[in-house]
Amino acid sequence: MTLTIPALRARSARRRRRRPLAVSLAVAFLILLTVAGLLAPVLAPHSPDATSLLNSLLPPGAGEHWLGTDSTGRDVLSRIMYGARLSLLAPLGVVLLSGVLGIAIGLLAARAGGWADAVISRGMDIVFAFPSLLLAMLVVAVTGPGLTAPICALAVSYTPFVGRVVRSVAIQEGARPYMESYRVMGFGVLWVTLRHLLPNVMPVLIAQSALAFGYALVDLASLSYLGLGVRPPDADWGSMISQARSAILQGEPWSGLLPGLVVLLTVVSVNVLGEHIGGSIAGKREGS
Amino acid sequence: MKPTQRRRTFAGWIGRRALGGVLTVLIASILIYGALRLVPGDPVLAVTGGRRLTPEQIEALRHRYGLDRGFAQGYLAWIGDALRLDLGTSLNYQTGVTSLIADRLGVSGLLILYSALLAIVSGSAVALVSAVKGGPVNRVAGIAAAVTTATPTFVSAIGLLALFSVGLGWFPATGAGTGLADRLWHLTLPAVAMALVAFGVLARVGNAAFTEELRREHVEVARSRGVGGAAVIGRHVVRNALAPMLTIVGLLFASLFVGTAVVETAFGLDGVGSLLVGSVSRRDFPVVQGIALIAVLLFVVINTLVDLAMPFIDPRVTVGGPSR
Amino acid sequence: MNAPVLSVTSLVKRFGHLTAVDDVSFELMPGASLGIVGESGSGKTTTARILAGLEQPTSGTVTLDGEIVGGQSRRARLRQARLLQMIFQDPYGSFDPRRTVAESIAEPLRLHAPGPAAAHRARVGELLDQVGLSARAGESLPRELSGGQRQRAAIARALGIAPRVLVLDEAVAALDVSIQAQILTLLDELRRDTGISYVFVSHDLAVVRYITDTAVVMRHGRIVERGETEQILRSPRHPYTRLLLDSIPSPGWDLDRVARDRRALDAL
Amino acid sequence: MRVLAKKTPARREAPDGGAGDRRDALGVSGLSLTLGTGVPLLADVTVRVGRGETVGLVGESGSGKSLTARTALGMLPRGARATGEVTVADVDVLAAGRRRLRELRRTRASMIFQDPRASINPVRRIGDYLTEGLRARGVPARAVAGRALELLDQVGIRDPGGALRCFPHEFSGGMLQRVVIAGALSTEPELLLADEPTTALDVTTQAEVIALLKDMQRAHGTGMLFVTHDLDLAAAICDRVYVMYAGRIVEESTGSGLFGAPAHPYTRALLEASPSVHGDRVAIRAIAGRPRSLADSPTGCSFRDRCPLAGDDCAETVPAHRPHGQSLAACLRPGQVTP
Repeated sequence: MTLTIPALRARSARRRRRRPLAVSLAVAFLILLTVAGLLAPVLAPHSPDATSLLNSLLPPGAGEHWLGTDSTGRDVLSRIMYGARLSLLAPLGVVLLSGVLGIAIGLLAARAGGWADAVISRGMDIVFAFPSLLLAMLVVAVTGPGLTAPICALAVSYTPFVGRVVRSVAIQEGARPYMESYRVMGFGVLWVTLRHLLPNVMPVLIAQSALAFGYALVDLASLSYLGLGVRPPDADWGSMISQARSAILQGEPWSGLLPGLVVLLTVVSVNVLGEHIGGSIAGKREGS
Repeated sequence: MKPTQRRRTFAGWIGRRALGGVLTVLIASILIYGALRLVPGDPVLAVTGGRRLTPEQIEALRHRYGLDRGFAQGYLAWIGDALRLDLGTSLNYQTGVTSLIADRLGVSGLLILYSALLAIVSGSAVALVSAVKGGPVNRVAGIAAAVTTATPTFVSAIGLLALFSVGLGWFPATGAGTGLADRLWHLTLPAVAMALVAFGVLARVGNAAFTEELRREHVEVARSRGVGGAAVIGRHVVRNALAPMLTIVGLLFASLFVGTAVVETAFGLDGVGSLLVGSVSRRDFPVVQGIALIAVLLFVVINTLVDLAMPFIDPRVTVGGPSR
Repeated sequence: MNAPVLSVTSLVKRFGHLTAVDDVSFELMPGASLGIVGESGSGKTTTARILAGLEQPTSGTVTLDGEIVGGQSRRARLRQARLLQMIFQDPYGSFDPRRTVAESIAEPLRLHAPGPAAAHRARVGELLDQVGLSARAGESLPRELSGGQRQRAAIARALGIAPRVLVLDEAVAALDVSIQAQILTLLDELRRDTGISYVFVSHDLAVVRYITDTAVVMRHGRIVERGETEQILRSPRHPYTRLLLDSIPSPGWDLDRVARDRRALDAL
Repeated sequence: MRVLAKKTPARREAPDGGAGDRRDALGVSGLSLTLGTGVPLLADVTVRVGRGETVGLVGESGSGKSLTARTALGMLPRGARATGEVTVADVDVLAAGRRRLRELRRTRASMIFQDPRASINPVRRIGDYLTEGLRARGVPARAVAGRALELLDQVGIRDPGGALRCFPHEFSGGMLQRVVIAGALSTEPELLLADEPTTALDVTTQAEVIALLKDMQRAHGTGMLFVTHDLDLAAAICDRVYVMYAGRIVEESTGSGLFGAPAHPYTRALLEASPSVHGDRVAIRAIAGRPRSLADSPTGCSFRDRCPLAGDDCAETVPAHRPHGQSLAACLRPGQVTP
């Protein structure tokens, strides 16, 4: 039983403007990770590659290794900090590439309509039919392990994810009377698209990109976990977990669970942030 | 519109949808085949993957992949064989790809169905209860869904492994077991690990769909007519949210397919997923192509079926309208 | 000043096999106000959209200030915009949600009358004043204003271009009675002060009577009756106009008479 | 507010349509509604609908007219508190539990909403809509289909058999509203709450639907509360009319009296603001400001900030309803209104 009561709506709008705690925490965590990754050489307590068989598989909190060590005695905290570099940079590349492609394709499809739209949409359907990780694996099968090829593959794979949303929002937004009112006022299509349509599509795009970032991070970490991603001596969180496999079966799961937890928290944070951006757009759209 | 006329357009619509699906698979297959040709340099080097082969063997490979012919002829030969269920020969195992996959389909298929069932039942139940109850229940469910959606399958796999197999010893850590009961017991942890993401997505999307339907005026109207609570939920809320839910379920199969690769590797299961991972790292290209083709085919078939079911679920879906 | 500012000749618009507008012709003199009356599906809104250049007619012509409208060139587009502007039913939707009302009003000024920013700012102030909006309302986003204020803002934006003709498509239909009256009196004043012409599209005969001199009644895409508004309302000739008129509730409303009108129309 | 509630006896002298001693279809007295957050929605609303009577509830957006109608079925906004008294055919609505309310909605009172397209579940058939209501009322399963056919026939739908199998999107708005009316009257209720039932329809369709509604109401002796923003419509079809502004009733009058001698400045202002097709063409006079909700209206008389007659005394208390001519008006200067 919902009734639209102006006073109520105004209240909830006010509440929405205050940033929820979860969003603040998510932002703080992401900033922390970025700083840790950027300043890893300065901040990391140990060298990420210093092995010590005497100190292997230490649990968290043991002496000078705050988060313990892995099966070759390398410091887990330092490795997580160094791992943040590739783990965060690679999905960022995916998001930027797919964002640019997605905007171009989505806007083109929405504004062109007709057969161009049909062809583009069908193309996006086809790419969509490849699960992103499968496409990445297909590419790795051809090029061998490494990150460049999967990044490109994932960028292509996420283009429909962005492009479809851009297209539908652009069509939806394009059907709103204000687009027509600009045409009546004598403005050209390109001008209206770039100056009014794109800024109104942007928030949705950012929200969607945040989600894509999380998915790409998981996909790339999965690749590394499967031994198909980064090659030693490079390391990301996925490869750390991969190397902890035997330790887990021995009942010493920490060196695998901790980087796993970091992946999890990163993705949750990015999703929370994306959702918040998406939600505040929905709030702005609401209105009478 | 007369009924006969409607029936005719409906048949035409089914035809167009099915044709769209076939077209998607066809173009996807060209991409799968063409991936080999996209490599800079001699594609046969990608196929051999650094193995030492005699020039005769290389020539034989070249011939098998149609690399000695033009792209179109090569593709047609490959897809022609594939249509006859011949997906070529594995470089690594030296046996037919089709039989390699078929041998492992049982484990992977069961795993996918098992986890799909888990995800659909638990996801929709949580979605419905949280949407109807609202308040703290909704918030807790929302957090649970957010966390499970964000948990990479390999993280939940090692987490479950560490806790329930190694730690508590309730479930086996490796192997697929023999006999149905034993197999289900072996597959429970892998299925749960795979189902978590799908559960989260369904719980979220379902919650949004149910909440939206609960707000509809016709739900309020039904209540204003004194229709009982359970009947309102069943006939109006669940019934109307079926369409978006089904669409999501169809799309989730993509994540379940690739989930097998991760989970089978983590739990040491000998299925199609681990075959794929092994073949990618050994650059056993025929196997990779075969599995990719089957995955895409299954995904498109499932989602085309979902599409075709839509007009029966939501009569407003315009049968004559253009495809999405 | 006895040449029509707008004339429409044999306008036809087909969507597939549906004819939305069927052989519609009318003229509008400078400073005059013409009503287009009809129910949903009558083709009145499609006609308005053709006038504004949002739809291309299947056949027939629209002549603005002696020159036939057409062509997609920038010059043609700007000329049409300078002569004719449109007000939509939903004033909220007709503004870019991210821009303040003042920014939205200034935008067409920059396109049609390039000049220094200060001059535009001053003109926006004048326009806001002209439609009875405060400067504070000008600094608000569309969603922060009430329906009536948004419609005033939409009128201000259209007036900025100083068009000869204003097409109003159900412009007061979504407003409360007391607000509707405010907008109607505003429109009345504006026409008196500026000599602008209106094409007022509406389903509401009472509003049309108030705001227009002449009117056409449309049904199924065709004009079934035309003349002076007052004349049409006093002695309707077409059975459909009679039905429309008798369908309007009033004290002593005779529902049987409505049914009789309906039968007379069906018998046609 | 409690003091004002005592004024109810005075209402008896008001232009009631000769109610006699039969129980009323709807009795609302001294109803106040407040959200859990403290936002007031309705204050001291008193409305009566006799059996077989048509009563109008007129107001602009935010006046609380729909809210009042919904309260009669116990449909309060989430977390809202209601005080006062609401009785529908002897059932104390505010005190009734879930089962009693469901019972009331199934048998004694029905409601029709503004948009028929939103009222009927779009993925189920017309037949399902009708049978759902009939089954809820307890009509046996085998009798349901026949009764549904009968109902569709009564509301003037050609080929009722075919209509039962149709989906809502295959029907026009007017036809759908007929189906909704058939559904509402299938329970032979004592009270029909019609919330802007014709606002979404074309003028000519409105006339047809109103004619049907009046016919059905006459045939069943149903009392109707007709909620609308259209003064002319209310005056044309209602025996009595209540005018609402900012969550309060400001005037109660007979349908014809409303036009001839509006007692409250707001009613008069509304009349002067609406153009008319009948009579001579007269200028309209706009009311300054915008309609308010109860939460953001001024102290004392809610209308005083838009009222040309307002004086300092209007700010002191909410004016009590006092008789003036054929009306009861909540105004300190009703005498100065009538020309």
